[in-house]
Amino acid sequence: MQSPTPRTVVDFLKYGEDGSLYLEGHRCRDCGAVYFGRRSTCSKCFSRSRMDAVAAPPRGHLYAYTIVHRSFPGVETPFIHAVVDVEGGGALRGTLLGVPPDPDDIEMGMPISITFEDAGQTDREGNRYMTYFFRPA
Amino acid sequence: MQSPTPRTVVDFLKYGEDGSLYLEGHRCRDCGAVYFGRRSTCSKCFSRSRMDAVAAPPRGHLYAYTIVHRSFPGVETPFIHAVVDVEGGGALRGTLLGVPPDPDDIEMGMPISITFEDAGQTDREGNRYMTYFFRPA
Amino acid sequence: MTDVYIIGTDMIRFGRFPDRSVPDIGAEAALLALDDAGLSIGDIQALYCGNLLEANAAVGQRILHLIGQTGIPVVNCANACATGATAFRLGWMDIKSGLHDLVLCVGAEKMGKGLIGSDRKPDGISTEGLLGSNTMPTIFSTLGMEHTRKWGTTLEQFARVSVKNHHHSTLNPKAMYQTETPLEDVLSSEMISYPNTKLMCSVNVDGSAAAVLASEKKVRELGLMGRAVKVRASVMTSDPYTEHDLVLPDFSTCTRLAARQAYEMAGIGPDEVDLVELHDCFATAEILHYENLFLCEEGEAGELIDRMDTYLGGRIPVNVSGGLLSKGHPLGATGIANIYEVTTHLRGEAGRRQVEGARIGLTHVVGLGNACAIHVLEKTD
Amino acid sequence: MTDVYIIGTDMIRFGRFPDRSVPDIGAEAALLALDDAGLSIGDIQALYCGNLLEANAAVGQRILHLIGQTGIPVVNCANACATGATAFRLGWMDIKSGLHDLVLCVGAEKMGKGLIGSDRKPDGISTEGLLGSNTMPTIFSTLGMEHTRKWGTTLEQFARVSVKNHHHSTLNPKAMYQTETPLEDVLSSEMISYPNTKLMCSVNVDGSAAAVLASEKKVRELGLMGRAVKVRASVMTSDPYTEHDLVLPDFSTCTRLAARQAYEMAGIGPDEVDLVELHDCFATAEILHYENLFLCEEGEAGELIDRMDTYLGGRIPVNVSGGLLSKGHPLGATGIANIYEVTTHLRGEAGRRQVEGARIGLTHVVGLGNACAIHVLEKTD
Ligand SMILES: [Zn+2]
Ligand SMILES: [Zn+2]
Repeated sequence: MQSPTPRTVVDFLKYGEDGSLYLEGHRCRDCGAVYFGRRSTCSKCFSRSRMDAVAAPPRGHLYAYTIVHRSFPGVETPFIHAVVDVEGGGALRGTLLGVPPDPDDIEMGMPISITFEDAGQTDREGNRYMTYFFRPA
Repeated sequence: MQSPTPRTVVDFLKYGEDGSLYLEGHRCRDCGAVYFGRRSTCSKCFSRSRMDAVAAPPRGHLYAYTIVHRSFPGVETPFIHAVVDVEGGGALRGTLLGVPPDPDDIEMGMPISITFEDAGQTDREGNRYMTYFFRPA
Repeated sequence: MTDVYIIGTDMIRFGRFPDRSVPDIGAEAALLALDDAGLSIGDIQALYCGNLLEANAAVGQRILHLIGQTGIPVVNCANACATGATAFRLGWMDIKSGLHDLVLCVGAEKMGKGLIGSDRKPDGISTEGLLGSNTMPTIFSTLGMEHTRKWGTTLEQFARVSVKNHHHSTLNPKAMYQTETPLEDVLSSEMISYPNTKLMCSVNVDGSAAAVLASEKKVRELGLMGRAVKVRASVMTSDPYTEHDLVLPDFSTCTRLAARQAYEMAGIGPDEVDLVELHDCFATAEILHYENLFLCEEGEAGELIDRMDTYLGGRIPVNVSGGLLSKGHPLGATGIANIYEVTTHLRGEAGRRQVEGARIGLTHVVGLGNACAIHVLEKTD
Repeated sequence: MTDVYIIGTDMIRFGRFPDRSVPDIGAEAALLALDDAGLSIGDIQALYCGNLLEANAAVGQRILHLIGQTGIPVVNCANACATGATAFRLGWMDIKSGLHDLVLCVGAEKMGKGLIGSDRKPDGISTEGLLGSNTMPTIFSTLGMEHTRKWGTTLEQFARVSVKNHHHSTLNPKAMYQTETPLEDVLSSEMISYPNTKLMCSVNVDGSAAAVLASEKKVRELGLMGRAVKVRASVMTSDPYTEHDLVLPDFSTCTRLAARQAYEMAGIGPDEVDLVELHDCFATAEILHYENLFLCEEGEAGELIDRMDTYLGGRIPVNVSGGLLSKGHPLGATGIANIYEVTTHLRGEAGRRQVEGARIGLTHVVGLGNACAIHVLEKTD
């Protein structure tokens, strides 16, 4: 018996036809702005129903970050909260792995690879989830 | 070992010096309005710090009511929700007992006796509570 | 001060949208209202947003995140069942102040199912059933019985309000329910709180509505005066001190106060009003408000419904939209949805439920707290 | 349009009041502000109430239930950390519109302890730590690091903001904390989110503040012009589209937009401002807002604090009240409390922390969503 395909942690992390994961952006045909998440109207230029779904390349550059030492109860710290400019447009926030949680080891603008990994958690119904992480490229 | 004195369900239901319960009203020295519950300013005439605590007589007249058939889950219905004009001023809402929950049996303006009884519930810490009910006088 | 005009307004059909967010349905109504005015969000100078159940969650800004982030001032307001009307009035006040010429007002709400109200636990035990009841039907049923006490209003008279409003809703494609409910059906449905049966309680639904307001100068500049509707009066009140208000919320005194002020501000009498959308959160409430809005003499509300005077085609049609009882009552949207309804009639665009020759309409909402809002709207020529 | 004046204002000392309700502390501030103006609630024509965490619970009306039910219009508004300022601005707009001559604005909040933010669970699992963090410190710390990236701002520079504001608070009897915190203490306190340590995060407290606003005609009629403070500008903005705003809320662009509009409305330049109360929810935020409010050139905020220019006695004193970092940050009250602070200086009544000769002051708040509000106040003669 095969275990079912894991769900994804956000709706813009999707399975392609070949079963591999990708980040779905929406690019405005009029101004080029890229958004992650469902959307029909462009927040930048207000044009409507001119959004093209695009598969975003799983890479980018570190825009900014912080090292989180205090979080909600039960969450392991420290971890790196990062904002990444995705290649081709749009930005994501997420957790940066593979670097020590120390400002001396984190370089602004460093190339980032976006990886798709098991979230390591299940929901109440026992479903597994896939998520994305940032790692140094 | 004596069980502790039960708490009261609202702060204006108080124990007097002799240990018996009474309803504490606050009467405005300037306009005579009576309120149940702590208060330092008169909502009717705006005068401040001119509230005299008074023991309200435990009787009055039925001002209006409804028969509640649908309540929150777990609450026994039907019961009579009543608004009573307290003798000497002020009004209270509460549950009317001792009358069938039928409009034909409930007379607007009927004399009401306000009784102090065990609420029949305990809180999480096991404390008992005293409450007031309305009954036909 | 400039006059203020409605130049665009619309609402979504009320219903249940478990998969959509509040900003999402708010954004839909906003775009519909902008389309109705022929404008873009880029033209709008301020946003007033009404939502109750997510009142602390920046619903107005989240709507702009979906339809266009222009940096305009956003105010989120909440005022119980008068939430949407409060947003509308703030937009009106903004234009009156001369601050802006074009503002957008949006009301949106997603309701849970079931009874509204809370089971507060002072000092640790539940008081529901012990100190009377904390549900909303309880309040409005008790107020109905107060009316019965004073004027002998009957169960059947209260119930006829529901028959009428459900009948009206069959003519309104945007109503949640569109089904006739004869008197026997209303009376035989589950008793919730005497005298209100289930069919005499408003419907918890999700919904949104929006309106674009403009200064007179801007309306002329845009060439929209023909279809524009003038706001003749905007009035809000809270509950003045009355003897029972703190234990039995008094929606009548604040409504009467608001109505008097509204008629005065509009410079009209109640007899000049051609249609009314009033706050029929429960059938008993509509009866009270006939008198509170001076649509009839005190104590005559029962006869008014008996004579069918408040039906479409009657002397003073009330809630031809189907009202909260049948169109539905998404708290934050309701106040703007009833402005949409009256505007649609004043424009002569209400289709099968059109009040013929309507020139002046009145909207009324009142919420627990209390907050009452009345608007008088007038057709332009 | 009439000019608008503050004729009464006060706040309670911020602290923790577990046994008091939000309306209770709001009522206290309201009465204090009325006393300051020498007026009664019976004189007030409208109430604008700001509260975030009970935004759907009719806080404004519940305040009137405690101090006087006059039937006046009440608006409850919520706008994240700009909630109190939004209530104040609505009062200002009301008087500008000519609707009323005397209105009351109240902000009140009871905060929980601990981190503000939520652990949303899209699709059923917790994303905290998985998709970065959802806490408030995270946002403002990341924005601090963005500043570091652009301008090389150091941990010590951010920390010096806290040293200054805690120092100022020792002069303010209404501040929650009134304790000096030397740089070593700030740096060695628990790291919350780099570079913000615990002493660089604002204090969650309960609090309330209120202001009475009047039209020019009414101020003269009451003979209160001497101590009255004029509102020279009231501006609000939301977050315009910027590249990172939807993943890293951008409080700078909306603040700059509001600041430009406020200076223009007031007809002054930043160099004419004598004191500023700005939104130091975190130490990093104050650094950003020095530049956003044009108190210094872009990139020079670090030097500004190094030079102690924003200390009491410096070139442009900022947060002499102690700021959110030390006075405390009860969300709905904050925006009116900083108006109280500036008003007190313009009246020359600020005691030991008085900014000598202050004629013009600026208040700024900005909340997640986003909502930014700036007011420019001026001494009258
Ligand atoms: Zn675009
Ligand atoms: Zn009195």
